[in-house]
Amino acid sequence: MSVHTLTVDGMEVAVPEGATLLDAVRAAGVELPTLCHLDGLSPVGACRLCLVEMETSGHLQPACATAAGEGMAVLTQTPQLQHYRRMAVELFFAEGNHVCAFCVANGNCELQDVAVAVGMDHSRFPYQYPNRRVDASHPRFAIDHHRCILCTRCVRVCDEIEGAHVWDVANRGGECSIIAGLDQPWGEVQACTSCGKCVDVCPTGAIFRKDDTTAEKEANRERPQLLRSAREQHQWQNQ
Amino acid sequence: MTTPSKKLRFATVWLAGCSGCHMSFLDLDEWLFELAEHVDVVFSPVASDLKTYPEQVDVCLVEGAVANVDNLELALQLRQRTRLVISFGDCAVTGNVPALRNLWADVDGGSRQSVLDRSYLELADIGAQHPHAPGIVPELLERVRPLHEVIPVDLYLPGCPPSAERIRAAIEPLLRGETPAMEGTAMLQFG
Amino acid sequence: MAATPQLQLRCCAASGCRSAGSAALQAALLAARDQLGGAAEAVTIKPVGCLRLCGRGPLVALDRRGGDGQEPSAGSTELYAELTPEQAPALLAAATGLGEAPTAQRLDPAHPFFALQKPVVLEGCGVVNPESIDDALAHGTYAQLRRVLLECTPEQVRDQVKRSGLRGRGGAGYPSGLKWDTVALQPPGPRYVVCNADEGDPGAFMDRSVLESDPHRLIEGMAIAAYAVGAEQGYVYVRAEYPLAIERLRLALRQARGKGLLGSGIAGSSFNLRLEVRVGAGAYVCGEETALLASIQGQRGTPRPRPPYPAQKGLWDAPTLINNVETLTSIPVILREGGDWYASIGTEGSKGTKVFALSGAVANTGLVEVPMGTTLRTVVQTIGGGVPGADGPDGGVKAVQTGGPSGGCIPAHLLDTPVDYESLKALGSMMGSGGLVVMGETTSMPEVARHFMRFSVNESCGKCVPCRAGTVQLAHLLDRFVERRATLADLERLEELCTMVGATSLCGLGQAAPNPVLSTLRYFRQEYQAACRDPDQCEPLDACVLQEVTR
Amino acid sequence: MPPQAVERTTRLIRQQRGRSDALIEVLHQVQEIYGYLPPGALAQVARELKLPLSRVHGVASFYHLFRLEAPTAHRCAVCLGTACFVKGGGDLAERIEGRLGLRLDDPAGNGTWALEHVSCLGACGQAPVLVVDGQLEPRLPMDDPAALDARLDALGLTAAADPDPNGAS
Repeated sequence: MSVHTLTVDGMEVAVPEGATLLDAVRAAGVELPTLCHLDGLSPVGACRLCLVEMETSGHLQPACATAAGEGMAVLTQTPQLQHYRRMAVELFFAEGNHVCAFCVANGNCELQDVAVAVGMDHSRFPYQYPNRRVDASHPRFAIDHHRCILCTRCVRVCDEIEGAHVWDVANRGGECSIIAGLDQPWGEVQACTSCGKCVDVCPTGAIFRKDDTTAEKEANRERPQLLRSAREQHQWQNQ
Repeated sequence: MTTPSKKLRFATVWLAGCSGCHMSFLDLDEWLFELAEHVDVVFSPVASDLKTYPEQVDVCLVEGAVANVDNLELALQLRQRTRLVISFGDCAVTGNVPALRNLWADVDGGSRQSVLDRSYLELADIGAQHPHAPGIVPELLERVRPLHEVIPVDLYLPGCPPSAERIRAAIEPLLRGETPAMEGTAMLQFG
Repeated sequence: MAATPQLQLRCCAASGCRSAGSAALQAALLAARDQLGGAAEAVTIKPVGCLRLCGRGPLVALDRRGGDGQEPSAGSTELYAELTPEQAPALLAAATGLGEAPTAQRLDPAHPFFALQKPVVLEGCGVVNPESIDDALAHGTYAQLRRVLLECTPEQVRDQVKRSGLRGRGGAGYPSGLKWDTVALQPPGPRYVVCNADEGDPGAFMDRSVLESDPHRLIEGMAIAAYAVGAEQGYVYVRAEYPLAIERLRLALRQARGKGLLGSGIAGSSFNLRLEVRVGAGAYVCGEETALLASIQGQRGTPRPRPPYPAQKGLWDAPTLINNVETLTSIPVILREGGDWYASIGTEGSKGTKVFALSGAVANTGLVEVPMGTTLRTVVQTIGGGVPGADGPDGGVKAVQTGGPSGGCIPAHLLDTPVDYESLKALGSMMGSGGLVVMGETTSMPEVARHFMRFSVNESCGKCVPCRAGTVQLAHLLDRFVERRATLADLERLEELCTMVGATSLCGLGQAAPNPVLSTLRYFRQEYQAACRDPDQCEPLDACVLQEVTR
Repeated sequence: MPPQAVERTTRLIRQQRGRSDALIEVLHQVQEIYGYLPPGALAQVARELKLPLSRVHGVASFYHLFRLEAPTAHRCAVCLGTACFVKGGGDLAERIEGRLGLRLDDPAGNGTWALEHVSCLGACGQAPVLVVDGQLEPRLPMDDPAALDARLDALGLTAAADPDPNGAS
C-alpha cells in the first residue's frame, strides 16, 4: 500500500493512500472539531468546522472530504480558522432552538462540545427561534427538529449502513428539514426497521429514545464504523 | 491590602429567570464569607434590601433574560451605573427557557399574547383572566432577549445554572483585578 | 439575375418580442402580404431570433438585397421597433415601394447600439430561423462539425480552442481549452459533455436568447466539444423558466437527429453522440456545476466539495465536460475562423467577445455583444444610451451591477473600466454570466445589497451552514440598514460575517453571496453609515432603544 | 388517485425506462397531470422508479417549481429579478398584494388567486414583468398609476370579493 507524506501544522505525518486530510490531522495528534463527519459514513463537508488551510494556496478545504495527497501542507489552527469556526458554531446555535438546560443530550452533545471547543461563550447573532416540529409517533424514538443541525448523519446511516433510507432532507435553505418517508410521521413509515442507528449517530438531542429524559441520552457514535468494518473487512470488534 | 474603602461594590440582579443562578450563587456556602471580605453587596435579591439600583457599582451579576419592560429598564439602568456587567447563566446569555415563547413570534397575536393566553386562559382551572394591574404588573416585551442584545455585556458566565465552582472561578480573578479565563468545559458549557 | 430587389422581413420571435406581441405582428404581416398581393408576394417573412433591442419589441428587420446595380449580397437593412399589427400593411407597402414606412417606428441601424456590436456568438441570432434546420444549414451551421469530424483529430480541435484563449463564459472564466484537455486526458472510459443552460442570474438573458434564436449553433458547438473530449453522451440542462428555449432546443435536437447530425456515425464518421435535454425545476444553485450534475442525475441540486472536479469525476463518476451556452456557441466560429483569429479580438487576458444582457435604468435595453475590453462606459452610455431623461457626466448612472448575486456594483466613476475578467474582479465584482443592470441615482445601495441577499437566502440549497444560516443573518442585518436602525457594531458584524460566509461556504453560490454587500460597502459605504443610529443621540431608555427592543 | 392519472403516470415512467435519474423529468410530467404533486402520486413515482419515499419527497420539495399543494385557480408571478427590482418590481408586488388581499408567496393566496415571486424570467428588457396564468406581461407602467391600474384590471388582478373592482388599491 502506498503512503502519502504531508505536514499538519508543520508536523510531518504519513497516511495510507485513500486517507483523508482529517485522517492525516488526527494522525498528527491534532484535534479538529467536526459535526457532520462520522467515521463509517460518507463525507459531506457541510458543517465547515473541519476546514483547514492549504499552506501554499491559502484555500480552505474540508478535511473530512478532501483526499490527503503527497506533499500537502495544511494548517489547522490559524487565528482566522478559529474565528470562522466560532462563527459557524454561533450560526448553528442561532438557527435552531438549542436549549441545553432541558435537552435529552445535555452533557452528551457534540454541538455543546464544539461550542466549548471553539470558546463560544455567547452568540453574537440573534437567535432565530424557528417554530419547528416534534415527531413522537414512533413507538420507541422521537425526533425534535428544534435540535436538528442538518448534519444528515441520520440520512446517511439509514441509507448507507441500514439500507432503509427512511430519512432524507426536504426543502432547501433555511427551510431544510429532515423528513421520514413522504414527510410523514416517523411511526407511519414502514421502511423504518427501528434499528436505532439514527439515534446512535445523532450529534445532538434531535433524535432520541423516548425513555430518556434530560441529560440521559447515550449515543453510540462508533456504531457505523464498527458495522462497516464488519461488513467490508469481516472484522468484528466485540466490546 | 483590602481595606474597607477598597471593597468592590458588588450587585446581583434577577431579571427573567428562575432564580436558579442565584441559588447556585448561594451554594458557594462559606466562600461567601470570603467574598464578603472583598465586596460590599450593594444590590441583590438575595443579599440586600435596596429597591433602587445604586450608582457606581463595580461588578454586577445579571441573571435572567430581558422579558418585560421592568427587566429592560433595570438592564439599561444597571449598565449606566456598573463598570463590569456579567451575563450570569444561560437565560441572560442565550435567552434560554424564558425565550422559548419567541417561537410564537410569528403566530397570530405574537408571542406576548400567545404566552398570556396559554398561561392565564387555556391552563386556568378557575377564574381565567389576563393579569391586569397597570403600573404593577409589568408589560411583556414582544420578544424575550438575551442581555447582550439590550446592553453591552463585559463577561459571559453560562450554565443552567452555572455551578458554584464555576461562579467562584469567574469571580475570584475579578477580585484580584484580573479577567477570568472563560474556557473549557468547566467554565463554558451551556446547560 | 432579376433586377428586382429581394425583400425579406425578419420578425423577432424570441420571447422578449413575443411578450410584446410579435406573434400577432407576424400573423398580421402574413395576412397583409396575402391581401396586398402583387409585389408584396415576393416578400419573404421569416421568424428569427433576437434582434437585440429587446426593450422596444416587437422588432422587425427589413432586408433589401441585390436590387438594381447591386451585388446580390449587398443591400440595406432597415429596422423597425414597437410595431403594432395595424402597422403591418404600411410596413409591407413601404417595403415594396408603395407607401410610406412608419417612420416613428424606424430605428437607425447606424446607432451605436447596433454599430458597435461584434456578433460572434450571436452571428446567427436574428438571422436564422431558429425552428428550421434547413435555414441553419443554409447559413453554414454544422459545416464545422462535419469538417472537424472528417479532417481533424480531437487534439487538433482542442488545440484550436486553446489557441483561441476562450475562457468559460459562465462566470468563473476558467480556460476552456485546459478544461477540455483535462477531460480528454482522463483514463479511458465513458465521459460526458454537459451544457449548462441554467442561466439563473437575475438580469441575465444571454443564454436564453441564444437558445431561442440559434439552437443549432449550440448543438454544433456541443457536438464538436464531445468529439474533442471523447464523449458520446451529453445533456443540455435548461432552466424550466425558459419554456420557449426548451421547445426550440428539443425541436432542433429532433431535426439534427433527423439529418444524421446527432446519433450514430455522424456525418459519415465513426463518431456517435446522443444529446438529451434535462429541464431544471427552479433552483438557482443548479447553475453550480456539481449541483447541476446532481440535478441531471435526478437528485436534490446540492453541491459537493471539489476536488474531485467534474472533469475528473462528474456524471456517474465519469469525466464530464461542463461548459455554458455562450462558451459552446463560440466554438463553431472559432473553428471556422481559427483560434488565432478569435484570440486577436479582446484583451490580453480575456479574448474574444462577450454577450451582455443590458437592462435596468438604461434607455436601450437588450442583448449586446462586444469585444472584451470594451469599457463599461461604452456599453452603458454609448450603446445603452444612459439613464433615460438624465444627463451629466455619468448620464445619471449611479452604478452598474455585473455578475448578478455573485457580482457587485461598480460605481459610475469607474465606468471607464474595460470589461474583462481581471478588471471586474479587481473592482470586487465579477464578469459573471453577462447580466449588466444599470442603476440610477435614486437606487439605495443597502437595498440593492438586501435584494441580492434575499435572493441568496431563497436560493441557498441549505447544505452548508455558512450559506444556509449566514445569509439569513446577513439579510436580517441588512434589514437594519434599510430600515435605518443599524449601529456601527452592526456594520462591523456585517463585514465580519460577509468575510466568513465568503471564505467558508461550500460552493460558489455561498462564497459569492456576500459580494453585493462587500462591493456596495466598498463604494457606497457612506450610505451604510448614514443608516446607522448615532449612539450619542440615543440616551438609554429613550425612544429609539425602546423601539429597537420592543419590536 | 384517479385510475386514469395513475395509468398515465405508469406510462410516462415506462417511457423513461424506469430510470431513477429521470426523477425530475417524471415529476414535471406528473405535475402536468395533477396540477401539483399529491402524496399518492409521489408514492407511485417512488414505487415505480424503485426509489425511497423520502428521496422522492426530498427532490420534489427542493425545487421551487414543484408544488406539493393544489394550486389556486389563478396564479400570478411577479418577477423580482434585478432589472425588475430596479424598475419597481417590489412596488408592483405590493400593489397586487393589496388588490388581491393576499400575501406574496403564500400558496393559498386569497383562495382564487395566489401571488408568487420569481427570481428572474430573463425578460429583463421588458422589466418589470408579471406572469399571469402562464402569460408573460411585459413593461408594467410603474410611473403611471392610472395606466398601471387599468392594466392590472384588464388582467383580472382584482379582488374577487370586491363588488367595485375600481375601488380596490
